[in-house]
Amino acid sequence: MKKLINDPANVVAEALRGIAAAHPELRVDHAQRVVFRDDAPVRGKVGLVSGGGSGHEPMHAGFVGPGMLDAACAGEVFTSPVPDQVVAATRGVDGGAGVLHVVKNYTGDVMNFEMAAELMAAESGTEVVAVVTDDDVAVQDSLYTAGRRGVGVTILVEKIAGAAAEQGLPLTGVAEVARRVNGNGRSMGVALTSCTVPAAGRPTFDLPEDQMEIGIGIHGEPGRRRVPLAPAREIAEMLVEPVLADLDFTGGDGVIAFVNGMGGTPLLELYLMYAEVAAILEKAGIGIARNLVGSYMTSLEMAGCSVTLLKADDELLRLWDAPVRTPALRWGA
Amino acid sequence: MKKLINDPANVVAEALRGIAAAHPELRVDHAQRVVFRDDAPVRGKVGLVSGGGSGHEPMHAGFVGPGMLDAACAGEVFTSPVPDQVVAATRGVDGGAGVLHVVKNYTGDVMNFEMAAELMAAESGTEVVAVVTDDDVAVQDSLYTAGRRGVGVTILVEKIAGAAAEQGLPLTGVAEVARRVNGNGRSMGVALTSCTVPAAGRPTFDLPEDQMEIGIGIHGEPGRRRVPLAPAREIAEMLVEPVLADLDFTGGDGVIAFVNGMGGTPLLELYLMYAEVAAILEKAGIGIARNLVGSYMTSLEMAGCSVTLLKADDELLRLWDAPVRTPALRWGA
Amino acid sequence: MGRASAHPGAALGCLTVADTVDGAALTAWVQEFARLVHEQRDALTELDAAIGDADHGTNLDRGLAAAVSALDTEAPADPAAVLKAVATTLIRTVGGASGPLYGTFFLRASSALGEGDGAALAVAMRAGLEGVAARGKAEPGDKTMLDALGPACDALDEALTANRPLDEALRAAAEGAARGRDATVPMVARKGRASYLGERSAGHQDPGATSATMLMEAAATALAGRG
Amino acid sequence: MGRASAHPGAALGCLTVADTVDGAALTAWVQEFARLVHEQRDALTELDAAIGDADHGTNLDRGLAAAVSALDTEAPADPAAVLKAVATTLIRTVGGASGPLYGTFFLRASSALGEGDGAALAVAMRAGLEGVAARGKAEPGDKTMLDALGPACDALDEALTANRPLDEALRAAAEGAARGRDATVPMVARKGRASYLGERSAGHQDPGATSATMLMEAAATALAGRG
Ligand SMILES: Nc1ncnc2c1ncn2[C@@H]1O[C@H](COP(=O)(O)OP(=O)(O)O)[C@@H](O)[C@H]1O
Ligand SMILES: Nc1ncnc2c1ncn2[C@@H]1O[C@H](COP(=O)(O)OP(=O)(O)O)[C@@H](O)[C@H]1O
Ligand SMILES: [Mg+2]
Ligand SMILES: [Mg+2]
Ligand SMILES: [Mg+2]
Ligand SMILES: [Mg+2]
Repeated sequence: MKKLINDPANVVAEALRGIAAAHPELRVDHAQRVVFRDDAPVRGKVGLVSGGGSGHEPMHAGFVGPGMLDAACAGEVFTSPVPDQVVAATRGVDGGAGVLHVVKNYTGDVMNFEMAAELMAAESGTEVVAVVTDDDVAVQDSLYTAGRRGVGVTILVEKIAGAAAEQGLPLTGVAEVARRVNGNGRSMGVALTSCTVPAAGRPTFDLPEDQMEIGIGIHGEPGRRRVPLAPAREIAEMLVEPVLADLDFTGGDGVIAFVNGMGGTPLLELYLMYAEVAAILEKAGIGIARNLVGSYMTSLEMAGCSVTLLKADDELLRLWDAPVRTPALRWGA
Repeated sequence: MKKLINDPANVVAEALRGIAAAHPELRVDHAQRVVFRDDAPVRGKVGLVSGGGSGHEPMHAGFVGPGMLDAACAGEVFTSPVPDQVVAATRGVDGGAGVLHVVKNYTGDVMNFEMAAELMAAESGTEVVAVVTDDDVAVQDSLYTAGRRGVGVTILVEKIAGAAAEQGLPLTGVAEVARRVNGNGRSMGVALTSCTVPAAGRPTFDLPEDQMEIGIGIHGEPGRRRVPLAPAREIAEMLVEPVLADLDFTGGDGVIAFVNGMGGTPLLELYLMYAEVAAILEKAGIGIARNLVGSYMTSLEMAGCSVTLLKADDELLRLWDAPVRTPALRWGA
Repeated sequence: MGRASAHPGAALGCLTVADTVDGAALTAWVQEFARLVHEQRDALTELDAAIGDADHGTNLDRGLAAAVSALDTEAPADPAAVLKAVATTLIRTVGGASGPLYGTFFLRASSALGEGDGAALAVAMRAGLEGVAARGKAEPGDKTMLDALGPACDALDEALTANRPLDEALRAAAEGAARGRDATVPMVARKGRASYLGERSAGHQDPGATSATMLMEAAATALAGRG
Repeated sequence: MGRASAHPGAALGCLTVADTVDGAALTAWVQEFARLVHEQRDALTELDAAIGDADHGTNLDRGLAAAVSALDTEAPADPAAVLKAVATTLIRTVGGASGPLYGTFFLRASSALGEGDGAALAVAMRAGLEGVAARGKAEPGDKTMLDALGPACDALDEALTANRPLDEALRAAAEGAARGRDATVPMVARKGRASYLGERSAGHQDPGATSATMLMEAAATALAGRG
């Protein structure tokens, strides 16, 4: 295992020290491992809390700031945060207008956020609404399963709902926007290599030099199927095709197209992939209204990428364009 | 070789298509492989041109935009651009106030930019000044050698000189600022893994699981020495110590501390490294005035990082803080 | 599902266990569970690597170490308080799926724990199992820890109903857990992270069912040893 | 350093080469150089991987393929025009260190090329060598292509001064290049990318000296074959 770390057990705590040192505009509660925007709670504004396992940086701490999240809880690597963290975050961002939890649909995340909400309900008057993201078309959805994973769309939810909150929408409105983004977004990912969980010390899976995993999530879990390595053009097809098959993306005001790197893939390749994705969408008659290309939701050093498409409307685009000022996404401010 | 590419020979051209598609605020000359800000040339403003081999993304194309570069030339992977590209870029950004070339000190880069300047001098009235960055303390400098490599400080030069140009400084002033940044900046890097040049098809060097290369550049070239893998704390020492030994960083208005990822290292680890670097600087009595943490000057998928320190003064900090609006660095705009 | 109250106490003819399932015994149980998980941490993580995210051993080990040290510090005498302290610590320190699930197991077990005898223990374990099922919304056959906990509780109840001594009953429970754990191998996961693999999840043993079997093994070792 | 004019022409007794070094011959030279580099592309890149950035073979191959195709299209009859077209194409397509260096080599050679005989070729090569030295500011012993080009030009001049036929002279030049190339192995690089390695650059053959030896080999094959 080759990593810039000290003790595998301290990776998260030590990285949080770095985040605190690098970003004076954030406040880090090291005991609870929660990253707050430093003016939280913002009076009268709906608070946005997200969080999840670490190892996906910049998600979520990198999205804390005006126009996006008010707080992010950092769990252990690939392990959802515990309820105490979520409670601390929720309390810390409660400006009197309620708090939205943005939760990725994983059993652990959902249960820990749920338990936190139960604790909050028992002890305080803070109104909490959770929106669970589940955009990964690689996973077959059914009543009897854990359902689809929350992946790329989560960042779009955080940005867009964050803008809605910043603009003063009430909790129901912010939650509605968040659900709309989730409902109109779909994703699919591919891994060329595994990642190595620091505490595990070796790659989560072995992938021969000529193979890749299609339909992966963001925790180094294997994908739906293993197929021979293919040119970028074909990989783009393998990712976009099931996304388009799952939702009709035509007829809106264009899509937000998000090509996300898994951590170990150079930006050079992500741009190349974006060109392929854009070509496929053009052929399909789907206009790209906005785009995002970069490693925003990673899986440690995994090589690979995911494609997220969000069917946008005027309001969502306006909220997407609204100012945001976070370590990882920043414009208009 | 596991990459999201089609034909290794077309990687750069195809990535540029993606850059063009993703960034409507940039204009890409695909024939010459030059990325321009779309309002170039800006009348009366000194034009800033940089460029180099590809494989270092976001450098340089990701730094094109108001407040930073006017154009970037993309060479083949790890191969400096050819003079024609530099000429095309220089012509395209000449707003009448002259053009600054920001050139990293590599034999190929220096010669190709030089030949371009000679061609420009022969054929047009454009005043061209070149500033060559050479901040890598891993390389022993001497009159008889190629000298030090230009690495991390290049990005600080581009940002700060870019701001100076945006604010209307004349060519001599912009060049002076650029030289000041280079003169006050030092860097040192480490690789945990090699990278694979697409056309070469396999890792440039083999590095056993328990070894790392200290004193690497950004082209997959081996470093000064191979040492056993060490904890982040010790690696930070190995990087910062020679930087501090090379220049007195005390007594200014603090430093700009830049922890750069080489492409395959997760942000989690970069923040952890930043915490270590900050701790060392604190112990050394050196204040950090600003910082930058992320993968900005990469070496394809190489795992590792570099540390750059810039001894700043009030003016440099003011220029650092000035608005910038590029794909990879953006604030105040 | 037979409530433990169906058999009013340990049978005559064997040692009475009425006073064995006290706070110290439960503490010993948790210590033994922690020991087993610590010993098998990497194996658990490796099972999780195959069909999950390679953290099950690490997470549980961290949480159980914290639980053991909390019990060291607080040393509650009351058996229910022991289980509650364990629950709270696990919920606070594990995270992921297994944190809330094991946390809920111990929390519900704590609430349901009556008199400190074998029957009370069976009631508590059944309550824990039901808590896990409610929290995780999983059903038998979904390839989760439930598939070990269910057969374990059934075997325990059955043995106690048949008036077998707690030693034997807990051994039967551990064996039931192990059978259930082994039965997860061919299953296609419908819950938890392994469900994302679809058919590919078959052929692998569920990590949670494996750690749950350790929980039952620990009970057999630590509690029955006192019987 | 003896200027080629020191020996006024090819000797009697062997075939005169006065009309051999024409545009077609120089085109054949470049084609043969391109062929050798293409064939050895991966080997050149591998040498560059050891002490550089793993692109020397790729870059040169790309540039020489472009040069060959430019010569196909333009087919300049004038020998100097051939060299100039090659120079321009290499400068336009290679990049890195070797683009300007080989470009300068051919550019200077083109300017210096006089009458199309062996002596003129030697003058041109010497001019190319000096152009490379001026452009790269390297000196003999710096572990660069100069270390192959220098001995090659020296051997060529010497052979021609001794009135040996062009065939033999070019063979001697190629051998000189090869000796120079081999001599780069123990050198510690002072110029180019390999210089960053310091002492670690010793023990590796310089890629540029290797390709420069192919340049001279190509001359021996393509030009002397016509002698
Ligand atoms: N819905 C569920 N109900 C019961 N058990 C579950 C459920 N989801 C997951 N599990 C159990 O949790 C185990 C995984 O635990 P762990 O690896 O710690 O959590 P995570 O999946 O969050 O990384 C699985 O092997 C499974 O036995
Ligand atoms: N200053 C120089 N003078 C002469 N030759 C040089 C100089 N610098 C480098 N070279 C030659 O160039 C070769 C490397 O070429 P290449 O790999 O194409 O360029 P780059 O180093 O830019 O990747 C070296 O092996 C060396 O022979
Ligand atoms: Mg997990
Ligand atoms: Mg190169
Ligand atoms: Mg797990
Ligand atoms: Mg090279």
